[in-house]
Amino acid sequence: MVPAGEAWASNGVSQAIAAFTGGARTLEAGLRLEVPEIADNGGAVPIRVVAEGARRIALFTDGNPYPRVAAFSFGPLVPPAATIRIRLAKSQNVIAVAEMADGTFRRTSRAVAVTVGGCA
Amino acid sequence: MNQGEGVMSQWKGNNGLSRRQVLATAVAASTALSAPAVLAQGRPRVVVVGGGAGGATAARYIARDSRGAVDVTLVEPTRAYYSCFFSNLYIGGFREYASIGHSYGALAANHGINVVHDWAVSVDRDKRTVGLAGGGSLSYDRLVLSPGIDFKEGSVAGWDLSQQNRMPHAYKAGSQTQLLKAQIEAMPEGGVYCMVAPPNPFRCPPGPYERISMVAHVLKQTNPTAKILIVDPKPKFSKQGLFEEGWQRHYAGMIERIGPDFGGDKVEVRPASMEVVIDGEVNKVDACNVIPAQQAGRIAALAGITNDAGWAPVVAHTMQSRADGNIHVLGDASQQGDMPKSGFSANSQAKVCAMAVRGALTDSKVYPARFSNTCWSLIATDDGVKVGASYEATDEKIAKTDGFISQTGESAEVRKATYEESLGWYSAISDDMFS
Amino acid sequence: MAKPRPRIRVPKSVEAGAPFKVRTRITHPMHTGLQRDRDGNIVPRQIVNRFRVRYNGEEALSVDLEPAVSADPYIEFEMAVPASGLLEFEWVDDDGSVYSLSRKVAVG
Amino acid sequence: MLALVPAGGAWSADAERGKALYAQCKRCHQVGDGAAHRIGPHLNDVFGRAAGSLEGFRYSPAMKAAGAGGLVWTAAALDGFLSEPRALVPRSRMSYAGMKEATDRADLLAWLRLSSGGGPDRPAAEPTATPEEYGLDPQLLTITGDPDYGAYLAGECTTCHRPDGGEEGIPAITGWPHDDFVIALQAYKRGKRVHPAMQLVARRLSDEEIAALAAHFRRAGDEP
Repeated sequence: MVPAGEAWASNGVSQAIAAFTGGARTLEAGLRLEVPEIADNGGAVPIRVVAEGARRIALFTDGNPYPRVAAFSFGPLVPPAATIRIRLAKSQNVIAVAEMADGTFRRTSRAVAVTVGGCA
Repeated sequence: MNQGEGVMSQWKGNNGLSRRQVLATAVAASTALSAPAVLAQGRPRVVVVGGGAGGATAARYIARDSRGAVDVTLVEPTRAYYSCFFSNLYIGGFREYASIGHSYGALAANHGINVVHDWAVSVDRDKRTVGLAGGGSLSYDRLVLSPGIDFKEGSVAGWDLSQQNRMPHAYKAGSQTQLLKAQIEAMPEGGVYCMVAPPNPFRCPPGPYERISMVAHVLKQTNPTAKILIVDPKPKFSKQGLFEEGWQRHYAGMIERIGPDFGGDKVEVRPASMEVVIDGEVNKVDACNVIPAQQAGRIAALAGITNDAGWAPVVAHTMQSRADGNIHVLGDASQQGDMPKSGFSANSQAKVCAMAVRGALTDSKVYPARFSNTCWSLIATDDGVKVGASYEATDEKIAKTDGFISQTGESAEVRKATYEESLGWYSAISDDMFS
Repeated sequence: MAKPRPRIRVPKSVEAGAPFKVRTRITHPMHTGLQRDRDGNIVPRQIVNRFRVRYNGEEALSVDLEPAVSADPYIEFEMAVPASGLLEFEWVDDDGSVYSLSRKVAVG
Repeated sequence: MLALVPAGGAWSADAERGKALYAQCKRCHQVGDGAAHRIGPHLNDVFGRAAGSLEGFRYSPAMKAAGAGGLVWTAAALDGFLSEPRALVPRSRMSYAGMKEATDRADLLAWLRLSSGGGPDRPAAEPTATPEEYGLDPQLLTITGDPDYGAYLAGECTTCHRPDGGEEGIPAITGWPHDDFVIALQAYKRGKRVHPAMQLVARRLSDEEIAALAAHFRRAGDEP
């Protein structure tokens, strides 16, 4: 559950998450988010999310102009995991929220430091 | 030295000098009065193979700083040197072809360097001689090899050197660069330019991507519906963030890069039908620039000083070959550690090598090795970026100690100043090699 | 804007029920609606807002994309199929355009 | 010559504005009572003087040749030189791209004429870069460098800095006075002057190495 009055959600990320969960409680478990600790290129940061048993997964960020990034909906042939490249305007947190098959929600977040670089 | 007399007779005058040495020394005596006229007899001899950023700089610094005490011969097949650095700017229309060409005349005239225009085709490490394609041989006390790169055969399926006129590499500057530029200009409206990029390690890490920028710059003006396809076996490349930002800003929608995630590492070219097959998918192209995998210039392998990867491992402190202390290897051909293969790096390594060679042969002072590199790349008109680093010698390798890189989102003024700075650098390094 | 070009990579043949990797990308600038052009004018938002995958007509994956997805959107996932079939991909642009590609997958 | 005077410039030139513009020149040139040669020659009594003719300053060969060829610093010549130094004297070591606006040049020259001439109106010369300007310890200027070591270290500099300063984009450093050289490099080393490549180079130079480079480049200015 998002603590009331939490200040870090300056771009409305808590409201955006609440819109995805319908305000339901989110557990910090059962969800894996793989991000680079330092991103060479903030224009294309690879993010991998894995949530066994999930029906839907949504990705958010707390430092971009808009909090929503992408929402995945998985059919039976596709295990609930995906990789996507996203934009990060600056160093910030990436947050993944999953809706499980039983209707509960899981959540995790990871910080990414954004620099520029990648040269010989 | 123990040369076969028959071999040497066509090269040596009666005092042990070759005819060309006699000529060069005569020129030197008339123009470079500051160089003391040390008798050639008994002077230690240095042979430098390869007249690029490594070899020309090393020859010049050894000859200049020893003030005639070391006999320096530079072996280079071409009479005019066209620099790989800035050859992309010629493709982009920012430089005249003639402006990247340099002659070796001043090295002979100003420093008494004996410039031999021939191919070095063998090295006898026991006798300490270098064989030349023209039939002669040169003896040395120290040999400096700076032969640049050669291509690994079979690294791109369907391509070998016999196809280089249909699908140029343009990765050794000269007529190949002119050919590629002509092919880009001859592309049909809306045609496809394809680059097959090389795997690591290779000469000039940002080079292929600066070239893409220059090709896009030309096509945007003359053929704006044309497309650029990069087939790349590498997941990442040098200055990637800066290039991709620049491509988005200047050439949006024109450039597509196919990395290994989409089969960029599984490529076959068909020069006859101008097709590029990417992971089984056939693409018709109109111009195709194949930059194959690379290794040290052949003479390094012929000298027997290269490793399984095809590069010549060196001792960082002196640039001496790990296989033979009488041989130094510079620039692209060397495997030294953290420095990128670049003209700037080769020039920097050449100065360390020159000092070490001079110290060994003339008992002059030797200071601790230090290296540096900066690579400028041009993305579009007045939009230059750069990356640079400092390095030191450790017992294992040349190790990076510090560095900087241009930032995305820099102002137009900063980018323009960076480009102008690169012009100043080109002028200075040209002088540092050839004046 | 240059016409977007979709690209996918899937194995030509797979084992029944064994997961295989699917990589997808479409060239597209993904204009966020927050960027300015050289003259200082806002570039209107235009993104690929939805990506869908079907296997033999059955919905396998659907993704809603926002402007925070990179230019040239790249999405990678795994799937496992019981029998040979047709894999269809569809990208929907803000301007209503739909770009599609398909691949046959052979099992066995 | 009249044609070179910008319209309205001769009478309305604003010497006060010119003084502000002179801030660009001040890093290299001194003018006024007590002015001395620094990176560039002092500018006292410059009007009417032959180019490259002052005792004790290490001019580039190009500037000496221009003077020998008859170049005299008239107002018109100075105006032309300031607009694009290397158009008038190619390979001058003066690393200044040029002052584009004719009115700027007229204002600058108006102030220079007041300050450069003799007599009671000549102001006291202001110093060029000082250690204090960058918060540097003045003791750094007292270190004696080994010019031979400097010659080796200079290999790193000459990849980018031409000995004769012939190109735009990267300034000439040959012949710089010891103190100016040390102050500039120490300021880069400590991040007080901003340029990523120069900061990178200077960061790894010890105080002794900076002094050695200063000694070398001072000496190099005397070589033909």
